[in-house]
Amino acid sequence: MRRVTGWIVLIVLVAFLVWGVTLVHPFGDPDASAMDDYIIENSQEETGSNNVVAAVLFDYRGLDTLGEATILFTAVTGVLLLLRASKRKKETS
Amino acid sequence: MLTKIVRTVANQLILFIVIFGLYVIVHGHITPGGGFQGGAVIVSGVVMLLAAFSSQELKKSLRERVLTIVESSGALIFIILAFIGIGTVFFYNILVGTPIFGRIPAIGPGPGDIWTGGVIPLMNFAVGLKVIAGLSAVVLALALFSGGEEVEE
Amino acid sequence: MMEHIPLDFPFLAAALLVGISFYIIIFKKNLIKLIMGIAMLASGVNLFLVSLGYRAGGTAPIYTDVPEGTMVMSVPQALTLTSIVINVAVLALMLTMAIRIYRHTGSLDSEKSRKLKG
Amino acid sequence: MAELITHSPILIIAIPLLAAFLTPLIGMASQKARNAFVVGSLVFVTFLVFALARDISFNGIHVYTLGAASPDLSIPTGFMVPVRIILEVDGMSAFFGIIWAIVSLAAAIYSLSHIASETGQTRFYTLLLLMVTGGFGMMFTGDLFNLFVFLEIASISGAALIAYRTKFADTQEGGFKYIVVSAIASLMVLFAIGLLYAQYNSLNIAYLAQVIQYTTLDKIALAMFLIAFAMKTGMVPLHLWFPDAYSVAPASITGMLVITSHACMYAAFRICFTLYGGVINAPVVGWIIIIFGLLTMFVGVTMAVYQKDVMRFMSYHAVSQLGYMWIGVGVGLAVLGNAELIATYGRDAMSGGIFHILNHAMYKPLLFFTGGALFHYTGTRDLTKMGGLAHKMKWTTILYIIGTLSISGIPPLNGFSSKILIYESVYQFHPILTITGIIVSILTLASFTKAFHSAFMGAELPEYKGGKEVPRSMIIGMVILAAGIVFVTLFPSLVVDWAIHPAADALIDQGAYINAVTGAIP
Repeated sequence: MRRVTGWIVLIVLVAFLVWGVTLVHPFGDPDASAMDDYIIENSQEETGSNNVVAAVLFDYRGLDTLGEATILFTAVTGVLLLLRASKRKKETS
Repeated sequence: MLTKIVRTVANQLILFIVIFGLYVIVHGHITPGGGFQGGAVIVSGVVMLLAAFSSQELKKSLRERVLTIVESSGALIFIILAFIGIGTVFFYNILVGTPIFGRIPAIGPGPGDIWTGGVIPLMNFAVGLKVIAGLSAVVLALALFSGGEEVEE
Repeated sequence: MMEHIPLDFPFLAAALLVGISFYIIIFKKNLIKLIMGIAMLASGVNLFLVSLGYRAGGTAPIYTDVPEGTMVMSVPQALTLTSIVINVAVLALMLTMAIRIYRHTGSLDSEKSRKLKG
Repeated sequence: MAELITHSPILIIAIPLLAAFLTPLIGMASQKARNAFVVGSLVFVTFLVFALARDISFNGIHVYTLGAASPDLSIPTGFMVPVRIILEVDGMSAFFGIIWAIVSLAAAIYSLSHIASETGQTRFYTLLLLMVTGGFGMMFTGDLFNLFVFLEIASISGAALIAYRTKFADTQEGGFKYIVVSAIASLMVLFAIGLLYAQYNSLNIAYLAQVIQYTTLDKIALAMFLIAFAMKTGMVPLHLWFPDAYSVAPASITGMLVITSHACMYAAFRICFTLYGGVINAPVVGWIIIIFGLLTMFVGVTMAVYQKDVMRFMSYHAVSQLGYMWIGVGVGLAVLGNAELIATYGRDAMSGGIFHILNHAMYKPLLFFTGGALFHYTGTRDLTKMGGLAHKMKWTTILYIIGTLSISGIPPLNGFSSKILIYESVYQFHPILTITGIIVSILTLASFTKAFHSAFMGAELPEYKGGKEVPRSMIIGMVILAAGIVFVTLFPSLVVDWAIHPAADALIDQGAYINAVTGAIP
C-alpha cells in the first residue's frame, strides 16, 4: 500500500516537473531582464566592483549573503552543540 | 595516520593551498571567486591534513575554542560592515569614492584594480575568515567524534 | 556551439535529478541514502536556477579582461551560490544527527532506529 | 526616534543577529552576563517591534530598501523595476512580528532555568537568537529569495535546538525529521521561485504581483509554494513529523516552533493573497485550503485523545488548532474578489482566523511551557505516571487551567472570542464548517480535562512529595503569556480594532502593498 502510494506520488510529481520545465523559455534564450541588465550596466559605477556576481552578492543582494553567512554560522553552532559532551568534565562557575 | 610520504607531501602542499585560497579571497571582487570559494579551498586543505594526520594530532594546532572565536569575529566584521552604512541605509556601500578600496574602475571590460569595490573586498575577507574557521571546526568535530571524543563546551 | 545541444537539455536534466532524488527520498530507508537524496535534490534545483540565467554565447559577468559582447545574467548565479552554501550547512547538520542516531541505536535504518510512533 | 523608526525594519532583524554573533564571545567570559545580554537584546527588539507597529497603524506600510541611497528609494531613479532587496512591513507583518517578539522573549526567560542543568548553554542561546532573526526576516521581507533564506535560518536553528538534549535518542530522531522536512520544503520553495524568475526576471513580491499572468507555470509554482508551506505547518496529510519533532524539543523551543509554523502560514497567506491575489482562481484554492483545514482540525484532535505523552498530546492539539486558522482565512480567500461577500462575512472570517492565530500563539506556548514544567518537576512526559501535582505546583496548575479554558473556547476567555467570530462568519459560507468546529472544540475540552485530571488531581503521589514548584524564571515566562491571554480577554474589541482588522485588511488590499514599492517612482 505504501509503495503504491509512493509510486503514484512520484509519477505525478515527475510528470508535473517535466511538463513544467518544457514550458520554461528555451535554454540560452531568456526574456529580456530589466533587473539583470541594470545590474550589469551599473554595477561598476555604483559599487566599483569588476566582478558583477560579487557586486550582486555583497551589495545589491547583501542581506541574502548575510543570511547565507548566518546559516553557515548556525550550522557550525548546531554541529558543535550536538557533538558536545552531555556531562561537564569539571564544574564551571 | 597515513605513510610518511603522504604526510611529508601534505605538509608541503598545505602552504600552496592556503596561498591559493587567500588569492581567491583577496581577488574576489575582480576575478571569479570570493570569500566562500576561497574559504572552501583552504578548508579542503584542512581536510587533506585530517586525512594525512590523525584528528588527535591536528587538534593540538587547531583548537575548537580558537576556531569559535575566529568564526564569531568573521561574522561580526561582516555585520558591522553592513551596519556602518546605516547612516544612509543598512548595507549602503559607504567606501565607494574614498581612498580605501574606493576607486571606480574604467567602465566596461578592462584590467582589474585591487583598490576597488568599497566594502566588497572587506566583506569577502570577513566571509573567508568565517568559512575557514567554521567549516574547519565542523570537519574537525566530526572527525573527533567518530574517534570517540566529544566537543567540550 | 549551442546548436548541438537539444533545446532544453539542462532544464530536463534538472527535472530528472529532482525526480531521482524524490525516488530516493520516498523509497529508501537508509538515513545516509536519504541525505544523499536531499543533496541531489539540492543539486537539481541549483542546476535549474543557474541555467535560467544563461544567454546563448554570453560570457561570465566579470569585467576583468573580458571580450566585448553579451554577458549572462548575474542574479541567478548569485542565487545559486547562496543556495549551494545553504545546502552545505543543511547537510552538515543532517550528517551530525545521523551520526548521533547511529550512536544511540546502532542502526541507520529508519525503520529499525525508530523510537517515535503515531 | 524618527531615525530609529525609519531603520527599525532592518534593526529588528539585525539586532538579534548581532547579538547572536556576540553571544559566543560573551558566553566565554561570564554566564550571567550572557543571560542578561540575551534577554536585554530581546527586550529591546520587542520595544522596537511595538514602536514600528504603532507607526504603521498611523502612517501605513513601511518600505526599506537595503543598500540604496535612501530607505524609501525602492526603485533606482529613472528605472521601472526594483533591483535591491526590499523589506516591506504592513499590518499583517507587524501583527506577526508582535506575536513573535512576545513569545520569543517569554521563551528566552523560561529557558534561563529550564535548561540550567544542561551543557552547551551558550550555543543554545546563540541558536535561539538566530531563530528569532529567521522568524522576523520571514515576516518582514518583501523579497521571495530572501524569504527562502530566512526560512532556512529558522528551520536549521530550530532543528538543532530540537535535538538539543543529545543524551536521548528520540530528540535526535525528532530533529532529523524536522530538518529533512524543512530541507525538502525549502527546496520546493526555491524551485517555485525559480519558475517565477524564469518568466518575470524578478524576485520582488510587490513587482511580481503587478506583472503576474497566472500561466501554467505560475499554477505549478503556486502548488509548490502551498505544498511546501503546508508541509512546514503540519497540515494533515503531511503532519506525521509534527508531533515527533515538537514533543521532544525543550519546552521553550516548542513554544517558539509553534510560532515558526505560524510564520510559514504567514508566508502561505502572503503568497495566496498578495503575490497571486489579483489573478488567483480564488474559490478553487480557497476550497482546497478549507477541506484540508477541516481534515487537519479533525484528525489532529482525534489523534490527541489517545496520547499519553503530555507534549505529544499538546502537539496534536496544535495541529488541530492550526485547522481553525486555515478555515477562517480559507473562507476569506474563497470569496476574494467578490467585494459584497467580503464585506458580509469574508473579512470577518479572515479576522477570526487571524485572531485565532494571536490567541493560539499565546495559549499554546503557555500550555507547552506548563508541559515543560511538569517534565521539569517529574522527569517524565508520561501522563499516566503523574498525579496529584496540584498540591505542589500551584502556579503551574493555575496557568494550565487558563490555557485549557482558552484553547477549548470557554467564554469569556480569548479563545472563545476568536472561535465565535469564525463560527458566525463561516456559518454563512457553509454550515458544516461551523458544526465540525464546535465538535472539535468539545473534543479538545474533553481531552484537556482528562489530562488535567490525570496530572494535577488526585492524591499526592509518594515519588513527587519532596519536590518544589518550578524556578521563578520559568514562572515569569509563563506569566508573560498568561498576561497576554488576560489582556486579550479583557479588551477583545480593542485588539480586534488595532491589530486584527489592519492585518486582515492588509491581506485583502493587495494594491496598497504593490503601490508601496512600485508607486514610489520619483
